[in-house]
Amino acid sequence: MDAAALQAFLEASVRLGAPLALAALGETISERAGVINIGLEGSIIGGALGGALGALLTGSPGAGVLAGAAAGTAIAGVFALFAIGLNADQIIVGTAATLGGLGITGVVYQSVFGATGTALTLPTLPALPLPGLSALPAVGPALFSQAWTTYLAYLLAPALWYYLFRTRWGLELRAVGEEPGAADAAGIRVRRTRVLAVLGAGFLAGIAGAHLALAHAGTFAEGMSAGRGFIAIAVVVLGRWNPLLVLLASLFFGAASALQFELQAVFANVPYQLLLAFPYLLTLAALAGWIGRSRAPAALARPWPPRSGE
Amino acid sequence: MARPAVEMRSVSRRFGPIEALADASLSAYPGEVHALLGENGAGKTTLMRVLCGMLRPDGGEVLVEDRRLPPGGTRAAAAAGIGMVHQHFTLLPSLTVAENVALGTREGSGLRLALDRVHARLAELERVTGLPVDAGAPVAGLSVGAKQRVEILKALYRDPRVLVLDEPTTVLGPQEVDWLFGVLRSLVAGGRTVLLIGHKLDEILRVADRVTVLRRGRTVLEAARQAVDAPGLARAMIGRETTPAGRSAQAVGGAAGERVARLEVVGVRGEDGRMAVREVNLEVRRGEIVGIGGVEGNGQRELALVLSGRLRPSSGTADCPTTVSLIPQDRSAGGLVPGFDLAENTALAFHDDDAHRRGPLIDWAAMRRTAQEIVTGFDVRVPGWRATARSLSGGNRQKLLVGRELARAPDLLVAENPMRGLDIAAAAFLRDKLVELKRGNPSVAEVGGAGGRPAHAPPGIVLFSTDLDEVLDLADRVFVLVRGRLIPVPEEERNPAGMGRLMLGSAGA
Amino acid sequence: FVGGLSVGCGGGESGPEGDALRVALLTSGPVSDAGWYAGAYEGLLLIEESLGAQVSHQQTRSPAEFDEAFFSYGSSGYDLVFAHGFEYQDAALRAGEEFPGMTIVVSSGGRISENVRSLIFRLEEGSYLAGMMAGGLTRSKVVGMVGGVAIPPAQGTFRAFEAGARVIDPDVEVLEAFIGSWDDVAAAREAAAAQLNRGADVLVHNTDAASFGVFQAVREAHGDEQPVWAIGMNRDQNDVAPDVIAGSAAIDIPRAFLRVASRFIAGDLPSGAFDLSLDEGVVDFIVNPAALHRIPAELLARIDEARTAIREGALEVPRIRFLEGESGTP
Amino acid sequence: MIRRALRARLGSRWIGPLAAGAVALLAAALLAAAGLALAGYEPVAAGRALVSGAFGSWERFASITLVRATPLILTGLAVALAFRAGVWNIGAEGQLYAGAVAAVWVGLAFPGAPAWLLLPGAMAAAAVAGGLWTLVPVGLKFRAGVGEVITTILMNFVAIHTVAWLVHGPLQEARGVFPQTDPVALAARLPRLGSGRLHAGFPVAVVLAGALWWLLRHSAWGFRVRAVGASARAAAVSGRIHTGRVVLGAFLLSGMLAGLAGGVEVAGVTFALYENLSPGYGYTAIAVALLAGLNPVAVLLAAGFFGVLQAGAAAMQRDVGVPAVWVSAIEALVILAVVAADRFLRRGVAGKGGG
Ligand SMILES: Nc1ncnc2c1ncn2[C@@H]1O[C@H](COP(=O)(O)OP(=O)(O)OP(=O)(O)O)[C@@H](O)[C@H]1O
Ligand SMILES: Nc1ncnc2c1ncn2[C@@H]1O[C@H](COP(=O)(O)OP(=O)(O)OP(=O)(O)O)[C@@H](O)[C@H]1O
Ligand SMILES: [Mg+2]
Ligand SMILES: [Mg+2]
Repeated sequence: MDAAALQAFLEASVRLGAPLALAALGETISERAGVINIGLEGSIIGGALGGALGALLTGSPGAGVLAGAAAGTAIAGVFALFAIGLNADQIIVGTAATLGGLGITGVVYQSVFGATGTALTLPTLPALPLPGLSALPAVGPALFSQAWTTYLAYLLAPALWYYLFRTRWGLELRAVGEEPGAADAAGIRVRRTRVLAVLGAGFLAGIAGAHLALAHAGTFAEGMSAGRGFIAIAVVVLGRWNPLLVLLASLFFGAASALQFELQAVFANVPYQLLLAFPYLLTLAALAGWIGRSRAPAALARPWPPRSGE
Repeated sequence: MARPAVEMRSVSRRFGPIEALADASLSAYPGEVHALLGENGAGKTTLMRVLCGMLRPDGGEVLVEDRRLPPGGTRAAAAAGIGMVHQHFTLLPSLTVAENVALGTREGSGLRLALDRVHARLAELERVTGLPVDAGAPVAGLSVGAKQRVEILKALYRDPRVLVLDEPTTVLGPQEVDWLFGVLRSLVAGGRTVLLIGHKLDEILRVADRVTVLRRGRTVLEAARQAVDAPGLARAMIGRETTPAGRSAQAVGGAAGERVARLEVVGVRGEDGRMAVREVNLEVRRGEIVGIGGVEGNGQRELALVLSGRLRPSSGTADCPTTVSLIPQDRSAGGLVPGFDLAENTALAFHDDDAHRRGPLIDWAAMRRTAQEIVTGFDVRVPGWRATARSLSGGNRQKLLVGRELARAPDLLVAENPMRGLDIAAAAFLRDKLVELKRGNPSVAEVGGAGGRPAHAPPGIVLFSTDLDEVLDLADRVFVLVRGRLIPVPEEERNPAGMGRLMLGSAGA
Repeated sequence: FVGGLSVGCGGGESGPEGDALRVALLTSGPVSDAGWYAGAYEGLLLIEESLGAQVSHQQTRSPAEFDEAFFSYGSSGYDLVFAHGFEYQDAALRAGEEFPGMTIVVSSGGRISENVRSLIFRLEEGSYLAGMMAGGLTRSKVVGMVGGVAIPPAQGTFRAFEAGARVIDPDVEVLEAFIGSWDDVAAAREAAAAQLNRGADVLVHNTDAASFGVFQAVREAHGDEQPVWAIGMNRDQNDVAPDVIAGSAAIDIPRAFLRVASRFIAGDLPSGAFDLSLDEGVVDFIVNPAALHRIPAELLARIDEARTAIREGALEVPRIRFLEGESGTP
Repeated sequence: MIRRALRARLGSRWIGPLAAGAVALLAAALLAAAGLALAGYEPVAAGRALVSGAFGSWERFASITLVRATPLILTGLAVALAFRAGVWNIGAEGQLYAGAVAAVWVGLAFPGAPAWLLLPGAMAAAAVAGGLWTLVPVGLKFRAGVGEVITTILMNFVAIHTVAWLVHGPLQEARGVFPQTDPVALAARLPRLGSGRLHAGFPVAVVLAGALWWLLRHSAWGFRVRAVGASARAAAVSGRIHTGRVVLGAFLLSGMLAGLAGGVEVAGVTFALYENLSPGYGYTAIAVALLAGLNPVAVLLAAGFFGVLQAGAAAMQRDVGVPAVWVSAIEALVILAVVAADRFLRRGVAGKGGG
């Protein structure tokens, strides 16, 4: 690979990795609080439509991101109401949130743009080259000439790491995810902590969706989240519930996907379907070589208070 | 007398059909250690969980310093100055000691977690109480005794007005108990109140100023220390006359039979990767009780697992029989499945036993019969036949577990602190069972139904205990386990002082 | 319970006019894609409007639903079912046997029977002209093609595109990538970016909603000194990205559907397969009026020439034949 | 106190929760109706279509609802079994694809074989392939300590792309045109039951559900699975259970059930292999299994519930013109309502509070 190709590859990696990172960082917080939200996909697609509509209405992609975040939070709110408020099973409610998110966005999209849809062109988030940093060879433009939502992911990773491992609130949140009983005994509000974590995850997933629509695709299409919510959940595991590693894992997955497109260009006679499987195989290989065991938060997916008699 | 620090007035609480508390009252005053006594399942833990806001009572009221506590809120209780050391651990294994202690406190009230402040205050507490803790160590790697010390420190750290301790001494060594009682005395000297639950009457009476006795959810006695003695308390707890605990039969002595287990230069690596057991040689014969004393966390867990064939040694050879009963140390994740009912928990030991199956199928009728035998044989107080282990009181869980393991009719029985958490009657009963068992008394082996073995072949028994008196009372041969090394106790040192010296001496070596 | 509800079933008695033509559409994607499926849905609505037919649509999510949908339409007496994609062909044959009174038209279908017809859009003809445009516009002599899934109709348009480009410039290098999905916008964008990065300066797609990703990548790479072009496909997409789209190879699906339905009513729907091509005005290559001034007139003239030649049958555009029994098929 | 006793005597412990459950379902129905009415659809007609689409007639119920439920039953059982053993197999989707590939391959490779051999052979191959597809997650779990949640998700994607390759490549129809296989030999297809589309896979799934329920409840193997799932530690300490072996067995068997689902789907419904063969059966299966409380017999009901919902929703599209996106939204609403009703019921019956 020559320098230009390398740079383009890195750019693509960051583009593909950034939305994953945003969603996965949110999910990291939620899972650290003991809630697995497989309705992340619903929040992402909600964020994409919210972002698209917000940007169209105001003409400002920045406002679009906020609208997307609000939409993602709203869908996470429904999840929280059932999974935490009613203590219902997190996986079932998550399934419903994904299904509902995909459905509702479709309904709204079709009510706004008609049953056959429209070729939507959105005002996009411009790349903001960071002075100095973006001039670095190869990695500069790739990492530091991106939309601000990408920088948000960079900043969030260390911030959330600090929050989780160095602050009192982070400690309490982890306690809620490990041993809600012990946390409760220590006077921590378990449900409130969980609800806030889920809403935060929805907020970030919404931004991830808005980023897809406004910084990546420049349009909205039904189902454009294309399974990224599920990949984000896998990325959280790959990143061992540690925000810094989760960011790296997202970029790793982004790079694997980007490499796949380069490979299609290079190996024209390898069946492309096999190349499409490449990022997943590479991730499996990485996991196999990823030394040491990682452990999920002990109370992940366990409702609180525990259901008696079950 | 001054106004009570804690007053609980006819508190009631049901769990489904079970009336855990019917009419329980309690008054504890500033400046006193107040003991709460009762049989297993009497409702002690439930009452204390009501006090600290973890359970909402069905009726009655709770007053702390004359102010009514809103029911069912841990925060309100904590704000009123109530701290509790629970019967089971409430520590987060993945966090360090300091983080566990800081959890839920306002320490570093801002964004940053002021762990350095926690460390400093812990060091201060360590100095005052004379208790060593490694504030930076992850809790997961700590021994049960050390965890209990952390629980106590965690409660002290919050400087509670009222400190509740639910059976805190069961996992502590004798010196640690002395230390704890010293701390409690100095607390009440400062005007605080301590509520203490325990089953060893002589121990409790050493430190208590007043006692309250619960029987089947009702307060049956409240008296000053001077007004009661151990037999009287036992009578109040059980509601009838009892034989005094222990010494119903001479335990030591008898003919040891064939060898059932042998360890040769066994070394075992613990979960943290360090050698927990080193170069241990041991032979166990039928009809003898091998007693192993020592402070928790010196390799008991690992040695017990290896002896019982549940864990392969890292070095050396272990010869174990096929049927080994194990009463593990770690009750909270050990022998029982909390969500399983009595028959299912029994089946953990018997599901592939010939008498309890028909081909590949489990004979649940037979299993229930065995469960019933255990429950009646060991007087396990259960809410009903479909009751889960989770719904049993701590002592009753222990009875169920012990009963099941004895019922296996094993060739070898490995027991770690089997008396832990048992009330006086149950402890005495178990002691007698152990003695009968080693003598090959058929009435014990029968419990397990047809084990396929002649009932008179007695098992070898290995008894781990932190209670040196227990070891000395029951064991034919005595050892101490110190830092993973098994040291035989010579005849002339067979007394608590001698054993203590041995434990210290080797610790220095 | 079950019996009591059976009144509402089937829609058999729910038809207001008993003798109205009943037409159904099956798509395996959302009709809000502003593309392939939307065109079909518009066709259905056009049939309703122009012919007074009673219409119904179902979006199927998996092959298992194909048989079920045919079964439902067959048992409630539908006359004509448009199954919009080759994937329906096997299920259509089975349903055709079971419901002899129902005619099924499979878009790009490869198998036919008494009452199962195949509607073939000769998009290759438009795509060939698009290829000529690409061959004329490229400066780097590299053009790219981004596909959804490699199905014969899509591959056919790519072969024709390639041929068209080489007619203008035999040395043109052609890149090809598939993203494995018709509507993953982000993936399409990255596939396009990878090709741009390898020097391509004209990109065509054959995807659905994912095409926006291709346009977005082209838009971002576009510079005034170094113009980069995109070419639309399936629909007239010229106004989606007027600044970078040179033209679109388009199918007028509504018109095609209306034609089929009209001939069905008239009773002269050709048996077997029928092609709709440039000649009928169903397929065409539409140059983007907004870009007209930036395209060399002589290139436009050559494209017009070729169009006429194709119409007149003088020029045969390469295509992939997928109809069973058709000459030249495997 | 008195009120409490009275209420207990009157059995009103059931009435409150039942009412709450009914209210939840009603609220969902009203919400859906309001939305539909707002968008200009006929809510009553939509409701009727939903019900009649699923239950309209016996033939319709059998041909559509039960046929849809069949793969959900099998994958639901796969998930339930795995979860019971504490194995978080999210990979039923991929295992289903593996099974479908194997069944189709057998069905194509031995065209001359008799039905009594070919059909069981194809089904066995499907099950084995589903089991084999778990080997990578199993290997990573036991050798490298990688949790199966992530590995099984990744293997789903690998399976989907591999199938896409197979139908474009080695397994493509003989003419080599369309991305699909040829239809399998008649001898490799599941017999139909009656005149409709219902095939023998359905009774097989029902029997398997019963068998699994019975085994989990009554056999020593089933007990070991439950014990390991409930507390691997306690199971290991009991000294009678090899937790590793139990986990391995349950994982493989779970994969086999999911593989069988794929085999049944091609042998009973599609007869050929396609891309997108599964509309996410393996993922819906997780909701099915959990809704059923991991009880195999209840899986029948939960899968039936999803079958009804999807069959009814399709009818809503066809008969009332409600677009597919509405259908997903309404499905989500109904799932939430059922979950809420279930919570109200259980909470009420278990008694309030409870520590
Ligand atoms: N969560 C629960 N569900 C059902 N029953 C319970 C529950 N918790 C306690 N019980 C029952 O309440 C009764 C009192 O239990 P409690 O734990 O208070 O006893 P205790 O006095 O602490 O006994 P021990 O000395 O054994 O610890 C027991 O019969 C127990 O089975
Ligand atoms: N012997 C045991 N075997 C297995 N698990 C146990 C055992 N003892 C306690 N546990 C565990 O401890 C947890 C805490 O028990 P619970 O919440 O019922 O508190 P509790 O009733 O106060 O306890 P206790 O009855 O010991 O006083 C249970 O969920 C169970 O997992
Ligand atoms: Mg207790
Ligand atoms: Mg208790």
